[in-house]
Amino acid sequence: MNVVLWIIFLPIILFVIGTFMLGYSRKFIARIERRYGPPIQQVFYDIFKLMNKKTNISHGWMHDFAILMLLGGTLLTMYFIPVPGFSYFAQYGDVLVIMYVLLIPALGMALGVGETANPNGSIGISRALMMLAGYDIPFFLTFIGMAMLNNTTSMLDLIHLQQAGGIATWGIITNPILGVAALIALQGMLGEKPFEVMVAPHEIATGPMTEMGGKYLGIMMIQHAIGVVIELTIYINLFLGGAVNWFEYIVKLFVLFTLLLSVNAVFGRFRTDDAVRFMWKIPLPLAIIGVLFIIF
Amino acid sequence: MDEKMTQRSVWEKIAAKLSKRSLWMLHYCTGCGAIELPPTMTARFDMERFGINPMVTPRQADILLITGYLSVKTLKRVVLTYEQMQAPKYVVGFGSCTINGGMYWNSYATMKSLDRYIPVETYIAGCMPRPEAIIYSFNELIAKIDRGEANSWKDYYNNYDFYRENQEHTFEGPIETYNDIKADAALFRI
Amino acid sequence: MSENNKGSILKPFRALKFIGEKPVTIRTPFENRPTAPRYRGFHVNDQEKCIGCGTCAEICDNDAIRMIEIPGLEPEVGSSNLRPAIDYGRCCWCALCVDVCTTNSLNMTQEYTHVSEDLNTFFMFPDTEGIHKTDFPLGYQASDDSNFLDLERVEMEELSPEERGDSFIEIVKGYSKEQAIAEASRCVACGLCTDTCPAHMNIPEYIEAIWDDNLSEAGRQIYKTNPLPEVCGRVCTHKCETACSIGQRGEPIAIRWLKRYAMDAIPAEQYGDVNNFRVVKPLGKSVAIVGSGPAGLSAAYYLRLMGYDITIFEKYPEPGGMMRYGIPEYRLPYDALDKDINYIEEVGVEIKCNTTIGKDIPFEDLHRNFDSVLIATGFHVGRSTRVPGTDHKDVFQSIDLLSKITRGEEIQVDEKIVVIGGGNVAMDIARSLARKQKVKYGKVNIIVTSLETRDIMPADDEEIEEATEEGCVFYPGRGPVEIVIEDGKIKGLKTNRCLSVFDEQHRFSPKFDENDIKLLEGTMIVESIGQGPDMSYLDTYTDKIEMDGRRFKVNEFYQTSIEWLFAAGDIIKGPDVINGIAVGHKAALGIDKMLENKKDLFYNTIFDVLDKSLKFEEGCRKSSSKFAGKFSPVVNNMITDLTVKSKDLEERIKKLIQNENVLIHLDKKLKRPQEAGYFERCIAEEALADTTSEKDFLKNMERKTRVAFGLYHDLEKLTKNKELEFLFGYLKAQKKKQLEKVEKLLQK
Amino acid sequence: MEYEKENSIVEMMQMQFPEAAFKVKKERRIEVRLPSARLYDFAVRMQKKWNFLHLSAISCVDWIDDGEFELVYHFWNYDEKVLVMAKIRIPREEEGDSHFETISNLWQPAKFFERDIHEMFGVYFDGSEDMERFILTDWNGPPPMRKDFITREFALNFYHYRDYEPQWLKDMMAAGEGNE
Amino acid sequence: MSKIDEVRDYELFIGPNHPGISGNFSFKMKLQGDKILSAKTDAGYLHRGFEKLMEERLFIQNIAIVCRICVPDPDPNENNYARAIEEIAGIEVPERAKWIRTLVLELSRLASYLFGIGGHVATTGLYAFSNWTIADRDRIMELFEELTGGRVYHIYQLPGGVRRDFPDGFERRVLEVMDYIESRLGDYDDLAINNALFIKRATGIGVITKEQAIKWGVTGPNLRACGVAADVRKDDPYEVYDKVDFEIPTRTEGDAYARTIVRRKEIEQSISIVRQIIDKIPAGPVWNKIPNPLKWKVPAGDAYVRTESSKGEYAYYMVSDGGRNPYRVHVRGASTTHGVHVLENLLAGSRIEDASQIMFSLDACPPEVDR
Repeated sequence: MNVVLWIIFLPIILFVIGTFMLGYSRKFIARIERRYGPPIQQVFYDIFKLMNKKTNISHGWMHDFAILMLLGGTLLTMYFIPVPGFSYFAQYGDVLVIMYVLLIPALGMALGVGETANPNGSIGISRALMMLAGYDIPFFLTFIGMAMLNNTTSMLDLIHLQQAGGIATWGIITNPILGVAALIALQGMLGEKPFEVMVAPHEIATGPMTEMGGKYLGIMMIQHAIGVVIELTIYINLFLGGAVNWFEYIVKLFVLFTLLLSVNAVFGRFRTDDAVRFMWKIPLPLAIIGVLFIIF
Repeated sequence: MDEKMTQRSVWEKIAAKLSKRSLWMLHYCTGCGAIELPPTMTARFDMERFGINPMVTPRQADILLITGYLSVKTLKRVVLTYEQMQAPKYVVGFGSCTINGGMYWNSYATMKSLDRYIPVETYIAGCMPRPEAIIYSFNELIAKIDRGEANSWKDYYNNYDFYRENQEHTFEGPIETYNDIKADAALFRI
Repeated sequence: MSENNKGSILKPFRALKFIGEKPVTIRTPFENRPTAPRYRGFHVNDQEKCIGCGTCAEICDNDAIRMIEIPGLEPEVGSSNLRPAIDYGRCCWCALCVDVCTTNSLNMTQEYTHVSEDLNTFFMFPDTEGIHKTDFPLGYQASDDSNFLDLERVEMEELSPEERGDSFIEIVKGYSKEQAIAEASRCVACGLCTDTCPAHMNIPEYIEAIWDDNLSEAGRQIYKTNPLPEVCGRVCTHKCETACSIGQRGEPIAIRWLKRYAMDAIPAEQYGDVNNFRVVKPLGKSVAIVGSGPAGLSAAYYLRLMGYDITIFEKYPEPGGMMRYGIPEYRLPYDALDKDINYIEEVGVEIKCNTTIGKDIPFEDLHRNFDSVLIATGFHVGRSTRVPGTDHKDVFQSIDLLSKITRGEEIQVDEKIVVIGGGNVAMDIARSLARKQKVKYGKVNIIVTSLETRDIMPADDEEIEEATEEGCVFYPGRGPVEIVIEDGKIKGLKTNRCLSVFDEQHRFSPKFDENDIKLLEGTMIVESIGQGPDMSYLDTYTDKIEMDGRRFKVNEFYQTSIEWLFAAGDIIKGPDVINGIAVGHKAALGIDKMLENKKDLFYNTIFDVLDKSLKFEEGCRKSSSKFAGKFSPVVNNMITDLTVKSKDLEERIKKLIQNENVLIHLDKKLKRPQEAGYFERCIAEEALADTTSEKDFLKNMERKTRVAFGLYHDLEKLTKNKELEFLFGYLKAQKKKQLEKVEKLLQK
Repeated sequence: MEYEKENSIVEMMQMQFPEAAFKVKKERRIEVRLPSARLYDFAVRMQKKWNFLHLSAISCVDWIDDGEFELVYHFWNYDEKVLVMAKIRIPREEEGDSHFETISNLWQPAKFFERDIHEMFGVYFDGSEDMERFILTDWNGPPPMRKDFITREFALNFYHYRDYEPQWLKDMMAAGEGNE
Repeated sequence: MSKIDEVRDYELFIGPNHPGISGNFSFKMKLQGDKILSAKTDAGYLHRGFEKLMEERLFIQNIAIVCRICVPDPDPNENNYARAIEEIAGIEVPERAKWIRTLVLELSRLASYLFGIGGHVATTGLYAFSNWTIADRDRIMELFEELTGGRVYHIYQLPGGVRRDFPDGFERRVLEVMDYIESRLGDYDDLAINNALFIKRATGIGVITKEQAIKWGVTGPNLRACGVAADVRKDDPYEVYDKVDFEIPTRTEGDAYARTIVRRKEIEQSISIVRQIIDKIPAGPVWNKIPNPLKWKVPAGDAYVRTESSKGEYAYYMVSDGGRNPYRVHVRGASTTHGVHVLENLLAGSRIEDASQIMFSLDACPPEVDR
């Protein structure tokens, strides 16, 4: 019964946290830009408005299906990630499963955008896939590294191990090299600057989102809100000792997010090839070194 | 108008209350009035405070700002852009040029009254309007949405023939559009 | 920043310090944030100060200012019933209108926010309160440093008092070409002068022509309403200059001198070419005019223009009436007068001098020999103060002396002279006598006394000043009591102080202070307190003509109760040349109407055009045509008033005449860019009805316009209008469509 | 002497182009009127020999009363700091384009100016690689900068203008009627 | 082109509503992957027919419309227009008015540069910087508002001088604003100009060599970024530029970064010029009255006047036939070269992510092209 309630409410809870985090990010950046910025619940308004649009232009069934695939993939990932109080599915799936399902939204997006036949969207998708190639390998390596270090592929076990040993056993302490590599990869994964090549309004007019409006964009934003939380949670679970309760969880989320946002706020974006090159030049070697450390 | 207001369901009222807080404007500098948009968007006047954000594609935008005069060439793009926007959508006319031709009243290249081509929600006086006036107009627009009166966009679906006729007169021929407005109107029951 | 700067990755993080700092954002944008004191916001207009000159509308880039007629506001001298309304669908807030405002009434506030879905709110009538009737401090204001208007008159060179004191040479030297162009360029063409001028001369038009150095155009414009320009250019009372909008803050345009310049610069033999005079159609009817003063000559000229045969009867040896015999030569040289009169004779007006009606020819004969008679005999009998002693032989009437001077007869000039009167005639005689004294005695001793104090003296200021310069001594505000005679010789004039000239009802009823008595010494007294008519020649008709008080009862065209008898000039409406000309002109129209019975044609055409314009406007509105809405609603209402509300022609005419200036207003509309071409279009449509070629069309159009707006409208400009050509094309297309429709119907 | 530099340049140019009429307008401004056939030679010499490297603009003036177009080439010399305005006149065709030779192979900016003049005045520059419509792609009328095209007339005829009926005006009219 | 290439080539139409375009402008690009094979600009979206409108308006009326030709930097237009009339009609300008005009031009230049570099940096995604510069630019707008009565359109320079003298205490406030902007320059450098990522993105983009620059008719800061120290203010001095002391910053790289650096350095120069003006400005009248503008004929003649706008060489060719309206005014906008074929040349061969950077670093202003 408990599980069913969690299944129903977890997406909602994560969505709420996600919208507030995105709202927080806008506020944070606004302050650096020397302005006040929108209210923190702004993202919720935006999503509501988008979902409430009267007309929604569809580009065919593939377009509709892909958007659902996008959201579905994200929700699927969400259930495999342990959060405080709920790890029912997490015990069945391990990091490798998470790695796998994480790719589904990206594919969904590629399918949907391909259908819109907007060149900006296509460029955006090709960039997204390139970035995927950039950050996924280092991130995957850190997964492997952490799994090897702790001798388990279960995320649940990883969390338990870290929590048992206190701060000293947190992944970031036991293997800082991997921690840094994963952090950089995480920045790319979130699509924050300097790795914001997929959206890049000045270059390709928000790329994949170009042809998305109304409910489509609304769903993408919901997916983004949940996705941000999921991706940060993965990092917290791997390197920051997970969280025992929701308070700790949210604090860790915000601290980690603030760290990433600070970088986002003061840098522009890389060129796509530079971004990938950067990923392969710094996080990838770091990840390899980290893994090598663990092996030897 | 009063009749319509009473007809609004509770849900519509709540929806208006929430969606008025988020208005995305299309980042399209159609004319010189756009020079006051960057100050409005950025730190000095910070319109994001009111939930108004620049958006780069018409699909995502709710507000189309016609920042001043429109040359016929631009007008064509504006019509296409407007049709691509998802309803409800609001058009704000900036300054004299959108009302009665403004400075360019005798120019061969610019249109003179915007509401002949697309329905306009509100106008701002000025040449060009100051950022304060722009924000004030957004505020008015927000209030209008809240009251459920910002329905000019429906006019485009209902009186499409009128607009199309004027457009074709000005473009001196039919234009190719990507949307079938009448079919859309039937599909979305507007 | 060295040349090979790799940059820093850490320094950008310094920007994070702004998280803690207060943002630069302005927190309260919804309120009207105060602007700089000089801000160019919405307009305000001080309606009290505004004179409706329309200069703002004239300078506006964008046609954003529309002068609308304010119902209930009466046009006055120097102010019209128009006021600016501003179209914020056009305005660009450049504030040129503020900098050009003649009265400084138009300013801008610091208010800048107006947001509305109702487009009608963007058409604003600025008063002192601004667009939202809220109080905002003034922003951009008119400033004298950067005013566009040229407020200073080009100085007219005059003879110095020493040079002119002993001769009758003309005092004013006249403008040179450069001076005239500079002076003409000051004009803003508001047309207030036209409204004020009794003859409604096309003043802005001829000033513009002078500025353009197009003298023949100037001449043509002047001759439209004034056949005695050389005279008017010198001695006109120039009411127009009092009305001049530039005079609100500076010196008015020297309209009179400009007219004089234009006419002086055209040689007499070119008058005909300039004016392009052609008798419209010889009619074979004749008109007798009694008196060759301004009214008579003016009527003669215009009647001749219409095709009548004119004979003028003049009592004196030379024509000109009061202009010759009442105005001294130093003000109006006989050459100038002759130039005008010669031209009128040239066009075929016959002037019989030395012919006194009633003596040489009986009045009855005139009626028998001519189709119509116009009497314009003027005031040639001086009025007396009737104080004791006026029957003395050394007491003279100024009017007699002046005419004697003109005729070259010897007159009595004493060493000490007292002139009674404060009008221009008094100045004329005083100054003429001063010259005579100077020649005879080498010095001037003339006392001028009048009931009126200096500030309300009816004479022109410059006249008084010049008289003072020439040595006349003024004792204003004194009433004559008696002429003191000792030993059969006049010792002087006893006067007392005049407390007030008019009573509360503005009737002439002087009150005197009996205790303040002063003797003005002089051995010769000249009375110059006014003149009256001599109507003895009318004979038996005197009883037949209905009177209205002391004057003849006349209708709007100066027709007396006897159908064939018209009256003009001082005997109807005085007291100056320009009024005479105006009355003469109008009487000519009246005579024409009487003789040719064109009355209905004239008015019918006007109303036809008005009706048509109304229908046209309506049609345009209905079909959302591009022509719609170029016509201000006020004018529209005016026309509706004239055309729809009353179907009866007589009633309509009455209404048209009630508002005497309606035609002038309509004519002005034609000149305003917003409404220009509007009537033209309507007229054109009418004209098109029976035309086949473009030439025909233009001719037809000219004819129609001449009939509709015969007096005032600028035909030449109209026919040159480029708009006409394209209009013609448009109308032709319309006609073609109509024809096609008819054909289709026929085929069916 | 006044305008020493300018006069010496004029002297030098006059030797090569005796048929041209030179005039020093003011400091750093030289005006030259050329027969249109000599313009290209002049331009080549300007660029290659006399070092006028910068083509500031090409202006076109429609002298409709003379039936001619005036083309004014503004050349700037970065070293001497002098501007030469070369003026030529070409016949004005009532219908269709007038023709003249291009200098866009010498100066790239000429491409834009020539294209612009073609659109606005209807002067075709033979030999230019790109004479396509550019600014006025959506314009069907005559070249608008020609003097016989009157924009006010066109606009009034073609576009729709607004007709205001504001409340204050109605009130005013109502008040006016009441007074009568 | 092989078959595969044909498939890989595609056309992308950028603009007119695209944030990567400065203003209402567009270009068609032929792409292969994200490499631009060729680009073709398409202007005219902002065409109002200024030159035609001017021919049908009085001389005085045109001062209200000329400033609309380039919105971010309107004052060179007014200055050119006024000077062209002055040159033809031989109107003298009072000394103080000349200084005030120079001040206005420099303030306008400053505002435009702040806008320009903010825009360029924003194309790389660093929005904080443009937020700062545009907010700081607003201070200059406020100065303009105080002096001229308008924020953006000043309509201030009349033939014969300027419309109004300084308001009370204006000099002090100008200096305050100058101090403020100068104090901000350090922050600018830290955040963007010396930002390693920005430098990485902007160097080597849209390189123009010195020879190309001269051949292509590049002017202004863009030319100075290629190593040519040419500036109309020095070469063809107008107003009082020969009486103030300033340098012409140059760079030799000719790339996008060099162009922005030149602008950044010119901000310092402009601040110094403004200070000198406030220091040296003489007293006196500010306007030599012209005749009644409603009846004003400018004698026949022609004049070619140039100013250095923030975008480059800005010139007016005015012809008067002795009438009330100008017979012809040709506006040579600075961006007529930059915005069209220089841009086309630079885009060909570059990458799509750099397209907007190239456009913004050239600071091309479409309304100057369209007029």
